[in-house]
Amino acid sequence: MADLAAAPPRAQHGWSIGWGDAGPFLALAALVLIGFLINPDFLSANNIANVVTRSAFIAIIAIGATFVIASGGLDLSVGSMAAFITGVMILFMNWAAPSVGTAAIPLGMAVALVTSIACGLLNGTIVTIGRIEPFIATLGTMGIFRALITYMTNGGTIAIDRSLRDAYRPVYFGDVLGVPIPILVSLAVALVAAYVLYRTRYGRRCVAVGANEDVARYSGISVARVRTLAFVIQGACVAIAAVCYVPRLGAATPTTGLLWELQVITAVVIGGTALRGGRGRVWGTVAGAVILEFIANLMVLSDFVSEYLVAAVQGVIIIIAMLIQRMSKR
Amino acid sequence: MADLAAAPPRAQHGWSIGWGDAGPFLALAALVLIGFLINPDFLSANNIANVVTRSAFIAIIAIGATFVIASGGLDLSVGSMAAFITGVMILFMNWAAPSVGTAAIPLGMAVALVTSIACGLLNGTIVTIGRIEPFIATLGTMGIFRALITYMTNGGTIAIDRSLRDAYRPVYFGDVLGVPIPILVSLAVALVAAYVLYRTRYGRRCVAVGANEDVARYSGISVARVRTLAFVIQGACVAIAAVCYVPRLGAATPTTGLLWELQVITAVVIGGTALRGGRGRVWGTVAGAVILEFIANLMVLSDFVSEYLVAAVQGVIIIIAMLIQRMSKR
Amino acid sequence: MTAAHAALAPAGLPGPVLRAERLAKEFSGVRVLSDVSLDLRPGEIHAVIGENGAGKSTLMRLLSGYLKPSEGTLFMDGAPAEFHAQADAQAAGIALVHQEILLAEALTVSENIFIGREIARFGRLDERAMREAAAAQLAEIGCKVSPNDLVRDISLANRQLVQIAKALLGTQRVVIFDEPTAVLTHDEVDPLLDIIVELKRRGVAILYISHRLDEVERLADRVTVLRDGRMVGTYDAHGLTPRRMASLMVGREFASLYPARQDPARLGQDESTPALEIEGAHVPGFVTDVSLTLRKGEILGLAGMIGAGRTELFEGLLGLRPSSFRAVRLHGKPVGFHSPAQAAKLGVGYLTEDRKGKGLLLEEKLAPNLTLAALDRVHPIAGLDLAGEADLLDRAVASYDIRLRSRDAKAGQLSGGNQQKLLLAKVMLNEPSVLIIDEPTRGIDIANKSQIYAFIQSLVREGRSCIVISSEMQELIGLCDRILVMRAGRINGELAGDAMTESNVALCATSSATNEKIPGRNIDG
Amino acid sequence: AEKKTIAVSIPAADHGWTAGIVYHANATAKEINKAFPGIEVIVKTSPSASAQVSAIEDLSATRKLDALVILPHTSEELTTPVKAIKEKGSFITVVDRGLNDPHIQDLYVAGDNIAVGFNTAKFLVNRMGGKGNLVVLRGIPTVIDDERIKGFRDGIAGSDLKILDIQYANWNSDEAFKLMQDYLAKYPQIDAVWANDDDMLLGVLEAIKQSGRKDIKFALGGNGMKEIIEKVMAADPVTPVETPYPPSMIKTAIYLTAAHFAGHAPVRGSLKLDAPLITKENAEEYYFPDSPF
Ligand SMILES: Nc1ncnc2c1ncn2[C@@H]1O[C@H](COP(=O)(O)OP(=O)(O)OP(=O)(O)O)[C@@H](O)[C@H]1O
Ligand SMILES: Nc1ncnc2c1ncn2[C@@H]1O[C@H](COP(=O)(O)OP(=O)(O)OP(=O)(O)O)[C@@H](O)[C@H]1O
Ligand SMILES: [Mg+2]
Ligand SMILES: [Mg+2]
Repeated sequence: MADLAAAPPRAQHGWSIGWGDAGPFLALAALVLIGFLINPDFLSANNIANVVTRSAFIAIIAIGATFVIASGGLDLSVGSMAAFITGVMILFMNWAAPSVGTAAIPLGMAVALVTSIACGLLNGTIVTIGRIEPFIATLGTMGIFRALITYMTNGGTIAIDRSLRDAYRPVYFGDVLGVPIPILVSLAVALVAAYVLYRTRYGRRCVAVGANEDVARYSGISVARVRTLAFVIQGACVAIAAVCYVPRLGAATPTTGLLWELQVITAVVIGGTALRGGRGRVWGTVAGAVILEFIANLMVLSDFVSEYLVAAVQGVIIIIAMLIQRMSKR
Repeated sequence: MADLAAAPPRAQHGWSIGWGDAGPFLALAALVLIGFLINPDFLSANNIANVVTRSAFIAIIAIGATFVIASGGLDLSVGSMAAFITGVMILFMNWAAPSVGTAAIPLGMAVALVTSIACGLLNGTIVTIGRIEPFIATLGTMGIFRALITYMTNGGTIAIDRSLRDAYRPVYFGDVLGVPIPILVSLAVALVAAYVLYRTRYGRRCVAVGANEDVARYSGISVARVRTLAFVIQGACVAIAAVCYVPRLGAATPTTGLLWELQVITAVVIGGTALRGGRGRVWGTVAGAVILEFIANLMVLSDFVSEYLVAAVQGVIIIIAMLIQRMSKR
Repeated sequence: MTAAHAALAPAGLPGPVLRAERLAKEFSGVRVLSDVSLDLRPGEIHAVIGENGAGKSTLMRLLSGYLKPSEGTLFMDGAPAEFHAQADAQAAGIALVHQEILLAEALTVSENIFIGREIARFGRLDERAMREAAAAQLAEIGCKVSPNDLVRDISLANRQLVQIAKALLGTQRVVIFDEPTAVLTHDEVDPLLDIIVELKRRGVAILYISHRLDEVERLADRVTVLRDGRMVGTYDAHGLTPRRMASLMVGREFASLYPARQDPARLGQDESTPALEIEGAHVPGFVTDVSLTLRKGEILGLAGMIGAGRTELFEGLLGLRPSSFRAVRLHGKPVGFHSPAQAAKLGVGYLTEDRKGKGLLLEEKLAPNLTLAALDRVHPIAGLDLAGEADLLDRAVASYDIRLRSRDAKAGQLSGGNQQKLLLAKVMLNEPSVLIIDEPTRGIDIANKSQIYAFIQSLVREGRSCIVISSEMQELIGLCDRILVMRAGRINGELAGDAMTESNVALCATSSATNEKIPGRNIDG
Repeated sequence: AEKKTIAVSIPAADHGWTAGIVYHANATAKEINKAFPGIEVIVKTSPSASAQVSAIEDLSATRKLDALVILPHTSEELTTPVKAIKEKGSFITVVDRGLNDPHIQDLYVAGDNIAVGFNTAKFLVNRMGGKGNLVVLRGIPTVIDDERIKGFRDGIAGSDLKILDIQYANWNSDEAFKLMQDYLAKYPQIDAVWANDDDMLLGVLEAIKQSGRKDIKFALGGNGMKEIIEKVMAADPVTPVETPYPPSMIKTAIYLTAAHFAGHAPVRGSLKLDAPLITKENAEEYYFPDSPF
């Protein structure tokens, strides 16, 4: 008979970050230490604030990607989707500004959200209903979104209307009690995402679908619906990132968001989410995004890397960060 | 008792292409038909020869990628590896030319092969011994190789020595009985690859490792060795592609091979190899590479696509090609 | 009966080929096996028995080089042996038939059998030689699949046979069978046991794990009993009855396996609407025109040989595979399921026979596995109730007697039998009124079997109804009120009351009274 | 005296022209660091607009920048961040691409992209008697590309030169090679080709050579790559002229900025480099054999 009195204590999972998931944070800590040794300015409040604020875009998009990847998918279209959404949003705001003034900004945000959810839905349905490998499906839509923004801009630039610029500026440059707004936004997104992934039915199903599609099906989960929804969440995250992004650069161009998809996937994987699905780590993803941005920052702040070799050093650091992350697991 | 005589004939895989694997060829046929309807020049011998010759690089690299992907890996570094190998080869040939004359060409080829095998070994060991997700490992080396070629060229161009140019030119522009040499080379590579994948122990193990790592390990297969070797094969294929590539433009630049990795993976997947491993289709891969090049060609030959929207139409066609490929399966 | 330890081996017999001394194994600090010593002589069948989670599979993995012992030594032919990888053990002539199926689904049967030791001539694979050798090996153990079939397309039972064929290929000195018969039906078991006896005759040493104690009684020369990771002892099998074995395993006297049958009269009188009626079921390639009725409060058995189509019938019913039905009525109301979720909502639960592939998330912890199909139960407005979920797990652990060493364990780390119990608990969480159990006691030890039987009885006593698909005839006979026998996708007979005997079931399952082939599928292939 | 810091922020070397920029920037930094002990020049390259924004933020966050010489990836995206640096009191030198707000810059050094397109077009109009069929290869969708195409279209306006086709080839010789092969397959009669950058022209020439076609009278590029200048010097009939868009403009800009500090005299204003046709006669002037470009 089972000796229940002697039954082992319960596992705590959920919000708290278990020791086994500490990998990305250790890698981050190592990086910060190295950064400080190379250039003490690295730890200046100003620099840290800049870097973390910048990492917000990738972090927010990567949080969405955590869902997609945990559910066994992959989305290569996020970078060009971000560019496309930015373009749509700016076009809409510029069109609305003359009639509604700065109210164009919240309206534009709403338009961005709706558009990006539609984009996510498109990706999701191609993958689930079309039954096409996510890699290929989103490579296709990546081309589509990129072409659309090129078309919208006629190969040039769409800048945000001057009348809106100042009103919109604080969304990137403002702060609340000294904390830059993009950081707050990404924290909020991460909190909500962690809640959804760890504390809701949907989150459970998402991970189950990624871990074993058959088990999910036999457990009465609609695999297609769960997967599609993950792409929609990804879309929404892209919209949020775009909303924060617009005031920073003030324009959409055909090169906006180029290769973000690689950064996003790297952030997710460094964060401890398994690329084959079945495991999602929201806070790890955030750490991963910050790590990537710190690496880039370090390249600028340190002086001994030839600018031709920056990419090589970054590649090496990413591999080392993954090794630290791996080894900390066991 | 098992009635072997009455056993249903099952698709023999190997040299002959089973009906179930006809997908990519059907997609290719559909594309050729559409191309002809849009612009009859599409089927001119000259155009076909150009396009198929062009597809040779991607095809050769993608044949290597078929091994990597079938064994459950992924290699994002092939494009920049190709650039790096091209650079090393040209530098070596230019250095050797004054002393050995045109013998520098075969020597350069050997150097390219050795270097690229070393590169493949690097990728393989990071993935297997470092136990890092192939996506991230090769993203890292992609940065490294790209940086190295940028460094070698000082961001500019390394052109092949004038004295070698004419001797080397036929490797791309020459033909045997009217068939361009790159096409012959890629056919030869495909033949050898098909033999290795379908007819040797190694090929069998490669697929087994991709199909189920545990089973392979429990069957006494050294998973790490098989995976590493797949990356080495990939490296060798990159070298062969580079050898054919050099005479085309006679130079290596930091933009050589940019984004080839995406084309390569797309070719492999359109060809019917499963991205999650456990299934490799060499001839399908070749068809996939030709499909991609035909799509690009069609974009130029047709008149009704705005230059801004080319990428969108390509994306749509790739998705449709995948759908054709899928549907033909069952 | 006295414990007869290895040292007491009769003189004149050859020395042990494989000997284990004081083996112990820990998984991340949790000790699951301690101080186990046993030896294996050429030409003997040595059975290892014990409750679910007693450590049998772990011991087998230590002996065959899949795991390294934390303590203790292995001796091969008297000399200390250390297996660094499974390949070393394989080279030494030790083969293990895993309890869990370990085959690559995307590859063919012949490819799977020859993974890692492909036959090649001058570097070129000799497909024909491999196919022929595979076919011969398969034929020898009575497996009717073709070497060219994809493993994905063959039934679980056949996969097990393929796995056995794979292990037996080549010359072996020690063959370890970890519950080889758990997924086999009566008719497949016999040829397998014949093979094992034949191996023994050839001087191969055999380690045999099974929860089917009658098999152990039939085969074994010696029996080692494990309880909670420790040795109870090694016994001479002569005169060791299944009942005695059971008592040694559980450490107390063991009563009866099957609960008292319910009063058949009561069932007959109950003229209320049937719980489930199926008319004209077609599952392309598997099932042709099957109709059946499950009465309220009834336990209906479904017997048949491998490939009879029992599993497919119900997977079709739940919308898990393409199928068509003339009519399906649940408690008299016409229904049609398009997903297990919808079926669950209407009160129909299905427990899959493939716990590893379709039942549990092996890499996931226990609680998420338990509640996966019934997340609504742990989802008040404010998100998942993790405490409530943990309570559910506690309750499941208690009522299904799931043995675990750590609550942090992943489902894949449970022993096979305990995985099965977890799966049962998972399906029951939806409180189905009609429960379809595919192989309810596959891999479950005898004590827990009787618990599960009692549990099923209590279900029907509560007014629920149950369909039991099983390959163990005795189980069906002991448990069910009525048995339908399927053959080649059709119902070939119905047995009730005294007609429910092993020979009748076997006859129905094999006789070709209706000798038709199912369209679109080659049964013999 | 306190050392003055001049930060130079430029695009990473991703094709020939930017490689030239990086080459000249580095060479100039070395010269100035040696010649003026009181001035330190640091060069940072960035692969994209957003990376460039990050880079200048990083530089200004960690040290005091006395001057910033910037060749912006794009005008719109860099305007606000550069303004922020300006507000901290740095001297701003803008190179090549103007910011949206000209008040930000203290010094502006630029080539003339419109003239690159326009002068090439005028040359073709003159030499082809005002009529003929053209195909055009353009680069990556950005401002520079846009301006050159615009200049070119303006240049042929009013003539009977007809643009048969125009497509992106991403300033990449490979893609240009393929595109030109396809153009050749598509159009039986092409009188002239213009690739708006010399990298692409290399691919174009290779494709023409392979086809053996004789109908193409001119194949022109732009930017002043040394291989092309060599052709001009050798009086190549197909590529007799070239338009400069010399990456050495970054050198000019850095020297002028350094002069602001070293010369103790304010240097302000704007300097627009011409894009005159390079012909056999003046080609020598534009030839830098050591530059990678
Ligand atoms: N990899 C592992 N990590 C942690 N614990 C494990 C692992 N494998 C097995 N265990 C634990 O070891 C104990 C013994 O398991 P084992 O599989 O050997 O039992 P068994 O006797 O074969 O049971 P069954 O009859 O159910 O197959 C169980 O409590 C199980 O949870
Ligand atoms: N996907 C498939 N494609 C083709 N044949 C299949 C497929 N799946 C199973 N089969 C075959 O169909 C037959 C029906 O198998 P099934 O497994 O599980 O029936 P069953 O009556 O449930 O038997 P059991 O549960 O005892 O194995 C088997 O002979 C099997 O080889
Ligand atoms: Mg076991
Ligand atoms: Mg079954």
